Amino acid sequence: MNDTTPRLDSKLLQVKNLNVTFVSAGVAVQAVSQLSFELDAGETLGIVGESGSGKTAAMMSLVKLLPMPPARIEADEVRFEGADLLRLSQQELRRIRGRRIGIVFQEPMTALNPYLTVGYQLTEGIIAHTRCKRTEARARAVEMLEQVGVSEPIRRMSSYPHELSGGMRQRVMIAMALLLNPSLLIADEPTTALDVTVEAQILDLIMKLRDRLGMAVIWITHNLGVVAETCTRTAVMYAGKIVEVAPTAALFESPRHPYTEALIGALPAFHPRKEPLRGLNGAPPDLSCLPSGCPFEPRCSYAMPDCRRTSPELKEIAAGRCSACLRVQRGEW
Amino acid sequence: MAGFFVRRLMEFIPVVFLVITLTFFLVRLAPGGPFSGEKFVSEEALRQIEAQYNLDAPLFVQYWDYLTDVLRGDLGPSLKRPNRSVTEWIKLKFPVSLELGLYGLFVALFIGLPAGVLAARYQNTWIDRVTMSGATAGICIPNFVLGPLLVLVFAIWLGWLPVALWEKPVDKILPSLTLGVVYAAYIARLSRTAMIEVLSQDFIRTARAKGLSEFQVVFRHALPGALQPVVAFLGPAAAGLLTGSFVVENIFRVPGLGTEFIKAALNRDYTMIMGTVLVFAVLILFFNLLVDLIHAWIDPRLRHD
Amino acid sequence: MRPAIAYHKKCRETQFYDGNTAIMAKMHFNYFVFVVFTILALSYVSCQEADVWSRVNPSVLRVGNGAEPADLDPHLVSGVTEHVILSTLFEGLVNLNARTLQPMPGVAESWELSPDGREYTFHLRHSARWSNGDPVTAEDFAYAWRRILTPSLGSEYAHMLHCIQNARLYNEGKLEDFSQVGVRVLDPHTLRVVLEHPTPYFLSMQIHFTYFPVHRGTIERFGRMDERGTQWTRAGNFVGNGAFQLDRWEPDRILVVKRNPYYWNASMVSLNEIQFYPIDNLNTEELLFRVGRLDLTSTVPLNKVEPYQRNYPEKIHISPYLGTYFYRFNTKRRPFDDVRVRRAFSLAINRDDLVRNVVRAGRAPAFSLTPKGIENYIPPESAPFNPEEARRLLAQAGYPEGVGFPPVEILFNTSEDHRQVAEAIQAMWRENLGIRVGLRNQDWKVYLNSLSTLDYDIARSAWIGDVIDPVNFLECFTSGNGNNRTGFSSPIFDGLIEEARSASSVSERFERLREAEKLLLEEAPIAPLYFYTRVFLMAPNVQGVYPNLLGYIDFKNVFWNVN
Amino acid sequence: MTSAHRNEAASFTFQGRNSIARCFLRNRLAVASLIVLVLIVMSCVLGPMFSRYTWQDQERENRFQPPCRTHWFGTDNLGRDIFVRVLMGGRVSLEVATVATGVAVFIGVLYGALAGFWGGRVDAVMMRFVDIMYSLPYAVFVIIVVTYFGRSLVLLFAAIGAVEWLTMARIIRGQILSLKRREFVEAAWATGLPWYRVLFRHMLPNTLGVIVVYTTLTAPRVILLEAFLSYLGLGTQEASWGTLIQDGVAAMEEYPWLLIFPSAALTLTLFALNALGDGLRDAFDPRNSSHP
Repeated sequence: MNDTTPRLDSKLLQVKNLNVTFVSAGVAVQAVSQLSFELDAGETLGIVGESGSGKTAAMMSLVKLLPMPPARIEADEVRFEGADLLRLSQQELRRIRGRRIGIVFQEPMTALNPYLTVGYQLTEGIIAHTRCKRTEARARAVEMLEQVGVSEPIRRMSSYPHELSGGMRQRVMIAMALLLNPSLLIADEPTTALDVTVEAQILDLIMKLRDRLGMAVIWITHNLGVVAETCTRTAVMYAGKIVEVAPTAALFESPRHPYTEALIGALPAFHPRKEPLRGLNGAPPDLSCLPSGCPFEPRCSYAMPDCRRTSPELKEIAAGRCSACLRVQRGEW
Repeated sequence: MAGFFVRRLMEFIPVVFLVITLTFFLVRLAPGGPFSGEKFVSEEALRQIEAQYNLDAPLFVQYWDYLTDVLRGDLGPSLKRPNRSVTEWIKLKFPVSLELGLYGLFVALFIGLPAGVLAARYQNTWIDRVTMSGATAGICIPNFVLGPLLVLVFAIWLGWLPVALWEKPVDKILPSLTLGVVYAAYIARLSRTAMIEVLSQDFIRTARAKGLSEFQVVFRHALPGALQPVVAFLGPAAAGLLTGSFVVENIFRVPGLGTEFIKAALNRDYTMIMGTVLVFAVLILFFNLLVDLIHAWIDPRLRHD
Repeated sequence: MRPAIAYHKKCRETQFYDGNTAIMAKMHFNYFVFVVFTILALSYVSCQEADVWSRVNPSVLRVGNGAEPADLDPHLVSGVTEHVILSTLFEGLVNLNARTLQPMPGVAESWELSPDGREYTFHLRHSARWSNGDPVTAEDFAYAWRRILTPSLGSEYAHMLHCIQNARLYNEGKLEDFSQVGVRVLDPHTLRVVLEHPTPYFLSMQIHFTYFPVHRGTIERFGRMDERGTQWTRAGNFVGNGAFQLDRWEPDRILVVKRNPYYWNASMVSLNEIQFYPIDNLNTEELLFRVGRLDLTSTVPLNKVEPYQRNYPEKIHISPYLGTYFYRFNTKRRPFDDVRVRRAFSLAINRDDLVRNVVRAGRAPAFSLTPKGIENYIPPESAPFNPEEARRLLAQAGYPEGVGFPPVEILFNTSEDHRQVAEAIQAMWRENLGIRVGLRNQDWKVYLNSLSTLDYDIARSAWIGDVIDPVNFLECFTSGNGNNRTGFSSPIFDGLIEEARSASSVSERFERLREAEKLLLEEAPIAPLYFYTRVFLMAPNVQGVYPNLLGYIDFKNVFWNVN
Repeated sequence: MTSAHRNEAASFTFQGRNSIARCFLRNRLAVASLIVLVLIVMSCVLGPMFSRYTWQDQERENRFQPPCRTHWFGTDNLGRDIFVRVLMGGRVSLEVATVATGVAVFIGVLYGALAGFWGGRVDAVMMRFVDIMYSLPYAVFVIIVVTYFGRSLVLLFAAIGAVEWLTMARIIRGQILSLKRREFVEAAWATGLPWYRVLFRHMLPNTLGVIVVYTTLTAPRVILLEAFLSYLGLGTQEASWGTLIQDGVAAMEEYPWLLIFPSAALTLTLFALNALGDGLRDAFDPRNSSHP
């Protein structure tokens, strides 16, 4: 998409009213509803939420990486670098995937193809997008492996994924996502499968690369701690919706949604030692039969009668801050 | 690797030995001898013939003699077609069966695999349904019906292909199709199931995220995984294919080993039965080994050395 | 549905796609396209003429010949397929006229028969040559006959020569000295044969492969005289004295014989080459004929007979054949140890119905064991279909209306044709006798085993005559004969056969045989069902193939009528 | 061919019966197949009783009748009613399918279960025996059994079944091997149950899915094997679908109904059996019953 030079005033990514529905055996499940957000070039956006809150589905739907059917993706607009992603042909979309948007997946064990060598998996993307020669692609891949801190990169090129450790595999994944200098990296819980020391190294690595390459990052995680360390802005998702968006520091300082507050409250590091840890009551709602009101209402300790009736929209409540809580929107919080 | 290969080859020996032993005594159990016929053969003549073929010796002596002969590479003369030794017959017939089997295998793979992949890729669409109905039909139609039907349509009505015989390249199309279609049907079903399984795995999403073409995703990333059950199936199937199919050989008059085997069994041609069974057993074992090797070749996680 | 048989193929242009590798290189995701192209690349389409025989090579005859020949050693084979091929490769002392089956000079120019009918003197022609140029001598015949009679060779068909004096003793190992057997070489071109009894059919037996000469040098080059399965019968090694010589033998593919330049009458042979295609599958053979790949078939599938008769009567040929299809009764086992039961069962078979509706193909109902058409022999006829009489006999035997009849089964070797006959007869017995018989099919070898051990009640059988003479059929049922297989034993019958053997005149001989056959039909250890026919397809312009009882084709007189 | 479904079937576990039933009933094709099968069985068993012809009745003057009002499927060369013969042939073929498959399943399950359960050297020896049987061409075996027991239909089927059990044994062995390490099996051991109870009460029921599915896939194979034996002349003398089809092939140009109707019956049955097997497999497959 070299021909579409981004307009100066435009954002890198604009998502308006994204809906993702899974239809199977006649039952429709709304995994993501009315999702809207924007992302500047070079910015790091954290997307937080419990498992099943629709984080991954939302981000994968941007580049249509969900199986369709059963998934159905609709949106008013998903504008990335001037192109509306959902209206692109498969061919055009393919040229964006991997080239303008890199993705790092959660499970490095299963996200790498066990039948192919690391070298092959690294170079095939380059060859597919740039038509460069195999030797050039190899050189580029080796260089990238070096950058992500893989020791003996040339030898690793001919290894198979099962011969590598978890951390090493995730480094390979990252190298794979960054090979073609994408302007956006979607990191889907890249460290959940790793142990703590490796996690720190990987976090550090992505941050460094982000700074060096100047790309934007969408960081999907259920771990608020990770968000706090890495993201400039954070969106909190619940039941397929964004319930709060705020600069990370502000979010932690003064959450403007009961769910955010509850999440932070459950986090040891952000919690005063004296009080006992508060877990969240109840379980995430069943997406196939959501209540008509606020989806968080049944678990909310601030719930009021109106919450049962009206489903609150995400509204700007202060500069750069949005919340989808009736109480907050009415200024009662 | 070489060590593994040799070790596996060594394992052949006891199995082959047992197969020989079992077959040797089993075929002698069946009533009727090789030389009985519609018209009576005098006792005297019968005795003389049996003497010529060492059939008058006690059974265990015959067994021992046979074993030592086999070790020396001599499978004996055919009793019913005395003009050639069993070894010669096998040398004459096996290449034909091998050729037919390979074409059948080719048909099976080049129809079955794409059909299965296509059905999996377009799961639950009309493509899937049509392909899978075809596959089920392929499994349901016995080849002694399919063969004559193909002949009727392509050789008689349309006049495109020869009716039978095994000489020119065109002659080989219909027999290969008849032989391969059933296997194609099985492969289509197997590869579809396996492909659906593989396509749902994470690394396929990774491949798509890289912006690879659908062709690369399906054939480079998904196919190796989907091939595993197909390979497991093809092992014994290939052994069966390559040793010839009586029905196909009979319908199209292909001079292969399958006919030789069935006729030998029906005619009590003891030496010929033993010879063909030996070929079959070795081939089965060989293909089991080959399957293991192919598995390891496809899936690096299975490589030991 | 298309018309029943579409005989004419459409003419297509010959096309050849030679883009296989190019297509391979550029693989599309659409694999279907790829598969279709690959198949097309392999399947260039051949040209077929409207009249499939119009462009045939008039010097070549392509013959469908049933099973693959087991061997080409005339002393070791036993089948019809081998007989057909061997009769082109060898020539006996005497030939038969294919139209009349009368003896004609073969290797022997002339012969004399002694007044007592026991001594033949053959005068061999000096021009007779082996296919390697060696002269054919009386010694060659003596050698061949000695070989087939040698006990250690174990020839399954040696009994054909037992009519020669002392041949049987020699063959059974009871006589060591071959010079006592009635074969005398008087000089290289004169052979005298002394027979045990007068044997009127001795001359016609000379077209049987057991009487053919063999080339001593060739046989002994590849093994001992009494060794089975040596390589002398391979193409390249083979030496014969027939009108044709073995050119190519690719088992289960083709066997080609070519004109033998050394044949004494080579100039009269029209065909340069005969290709024998072994095809066991009848339907395949018919299809190959239909598309013009064969000029002559060994037989015709039953279902195709009527369509051919209707649409292409010039291509189908049906002629009587020296064979009888009959049922045996086990006379050693209840209830068929009772002659009344046997006769009742035989009387309850409607043979006309059977022939018209079940076995078809021009076959004639059989009321005797020996087929009609043997010259000067009119077989006696058993009683025709008579269900009342059958029921009466059955009641006499103690089974009125079939009551109390023990369960019995019809045994047959597994084959569609035999099953249908058995089913039809099963129905007739049910309708006419009120008896339900079972059916039991067995694998061929097991069936033979059951026959010879008398482990059956009723068994399907057939006898194909080796020579045109009733004795060949009747002697099977003498006591203790290996072909008897019914347990039937009658001293009177044995005596009649013996008398016939030593009878001084043909008419007396046939009289005894008639008496014997009459007795056999009265005693009914067998129930004849129908006489075989030979049915085959032949290209309309092939000439020189005549219907005869032996199904004998004299290939040296076969030719294409080209216009 | 037998190992075809080994891998397809490899990943079942036993779940609640209700969810299996529900999942199965959702599969319209499978349910339709079940209904078709029941109808076929019913008409084969009951149909001949209501027909005015028996399968042996011959109207020899009425041979080769095309399908008409009196003879729905036409008549054959002896003037027998094809409709009744197809139904009777169905009896034989279905009998083959039931008996032979039953034998195959019984031997296979028992053998595979014991081999997998005992493991180690016993397993190695037992499986090596299966290897040997695999390399023994079944034709030899069947021919010998048929020549010996050819008279008895049931024994013939048993012989076919005895050849077909090998794959079943392999599959079940694999299942039992993987079940051995599961917690609930260890729990069963911990309660001090004797080995046979652990095996037959706790482990085998968990392979039920595989058994059911593989059974529906073996049945068609067995029917075709019987047809093949008939083709060789080793089959039954009674009219099975195999023998009817064989007769039909020889007459397909002149009297196509002789081929079409028995073939249709066989194909329909096998189609239904296959679809039923697929449906059952999906129903027993845990991945299919959960939502995406």
